Amino acid sequence: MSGAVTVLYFAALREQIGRAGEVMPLDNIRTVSGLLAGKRKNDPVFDKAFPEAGIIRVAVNRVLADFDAPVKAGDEVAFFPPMTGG
Amino acid sequence: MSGAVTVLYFAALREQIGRAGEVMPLDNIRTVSGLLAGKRKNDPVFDKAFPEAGIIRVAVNRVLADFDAPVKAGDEVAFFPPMTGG
Amino acid sequence: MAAPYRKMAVAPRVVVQNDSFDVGEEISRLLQTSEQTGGIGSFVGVVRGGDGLVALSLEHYPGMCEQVITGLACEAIGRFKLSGCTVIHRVGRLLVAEPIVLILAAAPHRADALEATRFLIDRLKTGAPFWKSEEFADGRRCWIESRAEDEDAASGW
Amino acid sequence: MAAPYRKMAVAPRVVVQNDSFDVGEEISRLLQTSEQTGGIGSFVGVVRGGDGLVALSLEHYPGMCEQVITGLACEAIGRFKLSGCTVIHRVGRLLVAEPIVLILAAAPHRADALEATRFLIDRLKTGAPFWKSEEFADGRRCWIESRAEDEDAASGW
Repeated sequence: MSGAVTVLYFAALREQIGRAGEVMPLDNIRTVSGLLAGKRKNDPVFDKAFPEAGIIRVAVNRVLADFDAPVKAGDEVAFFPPMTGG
Repeated sequence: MSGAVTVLYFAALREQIGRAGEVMPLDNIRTVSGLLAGKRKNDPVFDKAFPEAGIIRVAVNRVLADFDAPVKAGDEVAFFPPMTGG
Repeated sequence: MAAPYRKMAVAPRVVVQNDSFDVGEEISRLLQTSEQTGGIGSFVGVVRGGDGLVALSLEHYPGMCEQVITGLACEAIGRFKLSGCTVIHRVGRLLVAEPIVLILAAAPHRADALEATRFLIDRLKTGAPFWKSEEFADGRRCWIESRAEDEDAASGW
Repeated sequence: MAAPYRKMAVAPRVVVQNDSFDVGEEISRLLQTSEQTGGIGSFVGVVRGGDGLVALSLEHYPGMCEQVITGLACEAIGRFKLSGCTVIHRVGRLLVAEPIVLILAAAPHRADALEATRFLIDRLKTGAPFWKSEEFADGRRCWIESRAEDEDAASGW
């Protein structure tokens, strides 16, 4: 066991996935892409919810990040659609 | 008697001239410049108050005008420094 | 016979007064006039302190002020497709940190609201007949001269 | 040992809340922080009616929102020499004509205040983690998609 990460989903993505998030074991995951690849393999809803990686935004520890950003134990990783505030 | 015009002064100009305005006979005056030339001839304070025509603004009937704008009986002609509102 | 009714024109609210204004109340009033408003741009001019300044006194040309500001507001409404517009300008003696002028420009889209706000304050500064004099702690009093920067901003539109 | 005291930094006021806000009260609060303020630029975003829209619902990422907005406000303070800055963003269900967001940017000079206002709303629209869904009279509900126009406005700064 190499620790855990908290994963969060927001807005349309949260609705498609059907939950607001989960705590999951880090295992051999090193990057955001790695985390997402694991998700896709285990749960078909992720392919539906993330049809194109390009339109999904990711934040690591509440800061916008790229898909190749590193992920380590204790991190909070959030996935969400493009933001529409203001 | 060819009618009268109301002449008004504002701000620094009002203070230099020492009054807020006056009603004066139109006589042979046809333009703003003509009106001002008459003033300068009759009262030396006007040369002091209007050292350069360029920095003084004029309004005829509450609309900004040029010095060659026509003036007729019943008009309200106002002289004032550049505006500094807002 | 009157022309057939087409579309309610947007009429600006223009006030020149001694008293201060309530920005929240003015925004609420503006929002009641149109459900098409998506954003309101605003500018509040304030008496800036420093160099011993105590107060500003604002003199104006009654009647012409309202006429000039209404003209500017109508120009802004047409040019920036506004759904509402309010301009309130104070006159008299105003202390440091007191508000002088309120501009509100409401529009369906924010770019129009923000552009119109800037247009209105830039043009009002040198185009509406108000004059400011400054009063200092040491008793000095002097008229503010117009700034080339303000003339340029106004003629840029 | 702490560095010697130099100059009071301008700290932004950033709030994410369900309740509405009082613009006049927020302006008064901002004016109390600095006598150097000569103008306050402002933007109020509003739920625009039309096409049977009844309400917007705003979802957000708690914690990240405040952090992103504070970062934007600090950037604006440095870039536009602000004397004060306030951003209040509402979340939850908001009816047509209700205010969504308030931006206030105070500065010694009006050009800075107005530029900063625009910078803040342009960058906040696509950079702060809020998501809007629309609710219509016929019962439909759908998420608003981000607009290329907004992305362009944000990346222009």
